[in-house]
Amino acid sequence: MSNRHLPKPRSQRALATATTGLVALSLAVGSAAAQDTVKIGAPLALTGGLADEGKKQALVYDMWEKKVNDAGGIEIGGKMYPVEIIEYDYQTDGPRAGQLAERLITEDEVNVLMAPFGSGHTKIAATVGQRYRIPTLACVASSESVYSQGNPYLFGTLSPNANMTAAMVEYLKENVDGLSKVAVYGRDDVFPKSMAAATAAAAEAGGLEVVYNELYPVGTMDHAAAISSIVAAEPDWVYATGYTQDLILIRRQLADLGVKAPVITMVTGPAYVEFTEGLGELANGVTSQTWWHHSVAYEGEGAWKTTKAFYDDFLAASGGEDPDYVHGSCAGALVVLEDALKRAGSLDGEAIRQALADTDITTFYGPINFGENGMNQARELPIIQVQDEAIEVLYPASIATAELELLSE
Amino acid sequence: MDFAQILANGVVLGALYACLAVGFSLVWGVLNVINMLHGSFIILGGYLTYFAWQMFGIHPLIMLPIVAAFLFVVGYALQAIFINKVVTAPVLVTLTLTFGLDMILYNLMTVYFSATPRQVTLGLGSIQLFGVYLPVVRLLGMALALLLTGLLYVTLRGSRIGRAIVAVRMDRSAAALMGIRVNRIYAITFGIGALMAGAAGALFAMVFPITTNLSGVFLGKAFVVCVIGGLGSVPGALVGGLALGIIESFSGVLLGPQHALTVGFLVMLLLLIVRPTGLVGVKGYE
Amino acid sequence: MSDYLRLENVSKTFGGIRAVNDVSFALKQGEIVGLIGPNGAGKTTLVNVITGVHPASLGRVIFQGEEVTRQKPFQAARRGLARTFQIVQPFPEMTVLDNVAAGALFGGSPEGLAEAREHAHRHLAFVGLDPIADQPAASLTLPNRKRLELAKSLAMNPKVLMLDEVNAGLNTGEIDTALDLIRRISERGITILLIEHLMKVVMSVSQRLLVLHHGALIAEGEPQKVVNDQHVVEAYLGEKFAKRLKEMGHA
Amino acid sequence: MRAAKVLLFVAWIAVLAATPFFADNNIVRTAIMLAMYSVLAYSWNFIGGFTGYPSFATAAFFGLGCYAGAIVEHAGVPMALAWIAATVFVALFAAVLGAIVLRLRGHYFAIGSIAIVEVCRLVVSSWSSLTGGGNGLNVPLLMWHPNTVAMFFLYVMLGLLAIVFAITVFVDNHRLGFGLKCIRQNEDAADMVGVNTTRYKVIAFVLSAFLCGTAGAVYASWVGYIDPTDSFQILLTVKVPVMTLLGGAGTVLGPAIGTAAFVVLEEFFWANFLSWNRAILGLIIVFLIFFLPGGLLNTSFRRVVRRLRGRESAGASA
Repeated sequence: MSNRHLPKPRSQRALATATTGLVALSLAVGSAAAQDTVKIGAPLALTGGLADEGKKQALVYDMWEKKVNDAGGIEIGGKMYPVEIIEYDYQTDGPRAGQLAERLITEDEVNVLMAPFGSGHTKIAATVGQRYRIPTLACVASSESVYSQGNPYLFGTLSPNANMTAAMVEYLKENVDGLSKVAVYGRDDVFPKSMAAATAAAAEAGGLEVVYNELYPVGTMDHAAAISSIVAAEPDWVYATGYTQDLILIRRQLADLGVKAPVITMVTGPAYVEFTEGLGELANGVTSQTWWHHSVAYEGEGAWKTTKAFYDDFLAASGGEDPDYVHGSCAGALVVLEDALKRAGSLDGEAIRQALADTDITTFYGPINFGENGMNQARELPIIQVQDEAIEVLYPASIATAELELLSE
Repeated sequence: MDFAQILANGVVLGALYACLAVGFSLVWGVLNVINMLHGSFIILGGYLTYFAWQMFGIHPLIMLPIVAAFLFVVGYALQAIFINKVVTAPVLVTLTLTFGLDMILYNLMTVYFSATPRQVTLGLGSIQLFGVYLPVVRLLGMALALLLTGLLYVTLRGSRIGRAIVAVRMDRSAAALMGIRVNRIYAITFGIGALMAGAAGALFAMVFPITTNLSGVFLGKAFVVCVIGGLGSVPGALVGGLALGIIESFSGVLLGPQHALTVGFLVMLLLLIVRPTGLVGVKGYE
Repeated sequence: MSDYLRLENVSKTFGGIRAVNDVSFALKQGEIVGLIGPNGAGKTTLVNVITGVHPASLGRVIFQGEEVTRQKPFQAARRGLARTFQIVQPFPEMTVLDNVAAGALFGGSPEGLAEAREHAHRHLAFVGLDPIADQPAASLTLPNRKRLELAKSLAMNPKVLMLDEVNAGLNTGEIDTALDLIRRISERGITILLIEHLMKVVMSVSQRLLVLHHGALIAEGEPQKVVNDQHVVEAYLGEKFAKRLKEMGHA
Repeated sequence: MRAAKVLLFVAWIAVLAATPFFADNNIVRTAIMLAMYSVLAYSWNFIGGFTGYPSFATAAFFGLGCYAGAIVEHAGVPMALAWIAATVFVALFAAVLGAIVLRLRGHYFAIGSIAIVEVCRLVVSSWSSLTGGGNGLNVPLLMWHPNTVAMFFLYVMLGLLAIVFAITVFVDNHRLGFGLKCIRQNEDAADMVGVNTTRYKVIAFVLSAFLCGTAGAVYASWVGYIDPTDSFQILLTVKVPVMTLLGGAGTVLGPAIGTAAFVVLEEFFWANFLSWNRAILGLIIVFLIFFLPGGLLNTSFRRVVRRLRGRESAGASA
């Protein structure tokens, strides 16, 4: 059952008492009842720029909630607790995300927050959580700058970008003869920017020459100038990061302006089905990295014991669409929470935080072990490629479904 | 870096900018209204073109006149019903009103079309001329943009309605005395502005991924193009569009893409202060 | 008596058009001088040059021995160079009283708002508008707007008052009232430059006339002399008609 | 009349200030946002209301305040000093900029002021070494008890609101306000009666800016994280004038009433019409322009206020 709460009574009263301000508003705040459910707060971008991503989160949240409650709930300190995920739409608006985090904690009295989609919005929500000593689980923030603020209440299931990029550089060096020059081009926004920086650093560390390394600001409509510069630099590998709409355009303009690089990597591009749909044949050959792919096979704790179990459930819930890493990571985060609650044995924020910090388990999503800064330390993240308009896994070898195909004339 | 390639990039992009801005410029020049809806009109045109292509396989070039006609009706109606009531009010009022209307249109589009980027993929590739790459879709877009802009110019110059629009633009009260029904001309002008936006949207669906999030970007470009080129005149939009395309192209290569947008806006601010009539503008609007 | 306000070889060009061409003249303290000329002769432009709205392209404007060619309009106002507009320029949403108070507060000697309103009442009484002091300015009839404009200028404690077509659009009775007001203002020692295109109106009050045609000063002197000047007649009636008139006069 | 307005305003501040004692922190947060928006609306009122210049630069001042405060605080300067530094910086910025852009009028000024927001956003986001660029910037967090933090920031914002209100009352009854009203109604005529229009406009522009800067810096300290997109929002820059217009531009109580009405409406629609809230805000704007062109203060609300006041103090005269 979906549980998208609409705080009607409070707000209607607010309207009725516009002139006397907030007096009556406060009367609506009920006193805390003795708690017999685990409450999880989730500000989601259900409208606005990140709506598509927000809806993905909502989908797996609902799946998990149903799955756990059908099994009778979670056993905490010898008692079975049903779970309730309380979701609000923050409209892809930073200040709203903060406001909602505060409302979830103070009015809905949630025990844990699930961070919203964007890295920036994750920071805002986690900051509120930290004030109230409520743990925040982030399933779609991978930039280390989000975790570098010494917030002991923030945990993330994605592993640091650097883990990804170093593996990518190694893989390409092994599989592409004569790889020497790389061009890096990224959107000036938290996640793409840190991926671009990490890739440039990893490439240099790996002995590659970075021949182009630039960012484009939010609001860029066209990439011809940058791509002409990239063409002139004659790279063997073009690495671009940004939102799907940017990457579709960049891929197209790379082709239009005659880029000859044998490898084009786009992050997160191919990890989303919209990318391949938007580009058609042009998507073929584009490589990417992702934190999770449904062809991995892990066994572990929680609502879904195996990747297969999650995948099957997901297909049923989504009407046949494949899950991407957002789905995997967010479901994985809830599975970790499930485990941590059992170990914490209480609903106290501090106890849950400690249990999360001590986590060292394997889930359907993969191994999870939060490091010093709260980020998952997993390695061996999948490298994928679009072949024949479908996603193939190239790495790690244990789950590879295809060999790297080079883009060449 | 190849100078010819940078220039070609700028000119092709500039023609698209001109097409994007010309309707906005016309409305501003004739009605003295800053139409905040313009960006969303373009997006609407783009979406309609995309869905016609995706669902019924209708070619964007066939959709273009249909979308343009549809948006003319939308624009005409919005002007006749809403904007006309405050058309003589200060800019704060008209701007805020069109912003409010834009919020409604934007919301409708996000609900019915979602924020997923959509693009018509024709896969035409590019041609190479003296070592300069020219994407065919963009060349087509540029040709159409110039054609549309030219058509508008000819219409304004040659037709009865066009002459009436120009008369209203020059002197509203004199035009009224001459028996021109000013309100009708306003609605037609606003309709033509929307029509040009719709046509630009149909073009853009072939060139750019269309998403509602881009409406603000398109609107911003229209501002800059109008101020650089000069208001209310078709040649102004053309010059402004080409100038912006070339400025962005060169600054993107020389200063890096991070600063290309900033340079465009700075040129605009500078021109606002030094020469508010724009590069080819005429005096007369405040 | 020395020159109070003096223009030396003043020219003003807009684009390629010379609206005022090499004009020199002087006003003495307390006199009433008429500035006449056909429509488009450059009369209003000249006032704009003096008050700093469109500073002179060439030449100098000297007021009380100080060069003020480049002054801003508000500085002109504070120096005592006040003007009324051909097309009246009230603050439409303010009351009649506050319109005049604005003149007193900013153009006159610095004082508080309350004091400015007191002064305003005095000036309104002088022009006969005090009974409607609390009405919004937008609601006034044309003659009353002209009077308001006058009261506003007076509130600025002007030394030189430039009245740009204060009589335009008024009927004969209203013109007489206006001319009476102008004489009374002059009696306070305020220099008045009366801009008109109807010669008849200025003849009765002006001590001297200046005639502007196509931006140039074509005649200056006693009213009676000036109106019989060949150039002036030509300027007003056109060369042919003037010639015929002259022949008729000789006949 | 004036005393009654001040009394009403003081009562409103008192209601907001009392929220921590009877409401939870979510309500207090709304009260903080309300106070903050009121500061922005009162600030805008100087240039947009009194002077009649259609400024859409509020988001630039707010965003620069956010960044100036955050950068200075980041450098180890105590919070309160960082706020003052941000205020001074934004005031100077507005003074320099005002001298240039206030030469424009009408549509050109409107477009110019929007461009300022966009240029600020782009410069801040590309100057990564100083601002963190798209990564945003973290501000040292006050780790007091959440209730204390909420109360603290509420009182700071209310303090700013009291300051901006005091300036508004002063300006309204002073030659400055009188001159600004003259400029709004007829700038050429104002010039002719001796108003130094350039200076007055720049003063109004600075007044419309500097407390936005302070509010931005306080906001940054409060939320602990800022980024270019949220700090320089075009939506914010339009919302603030709409709030003021809703209450009544150029009036002393208008901004407070408009902001309160807007925030309550926004919260209500946002909570009840999940995916349609933007359209509904659009409808509010359309409604406002057609049915309340003078704002709440100049329509039925005036009667309500008069009635309320009559009951409270029978002696007060209108």
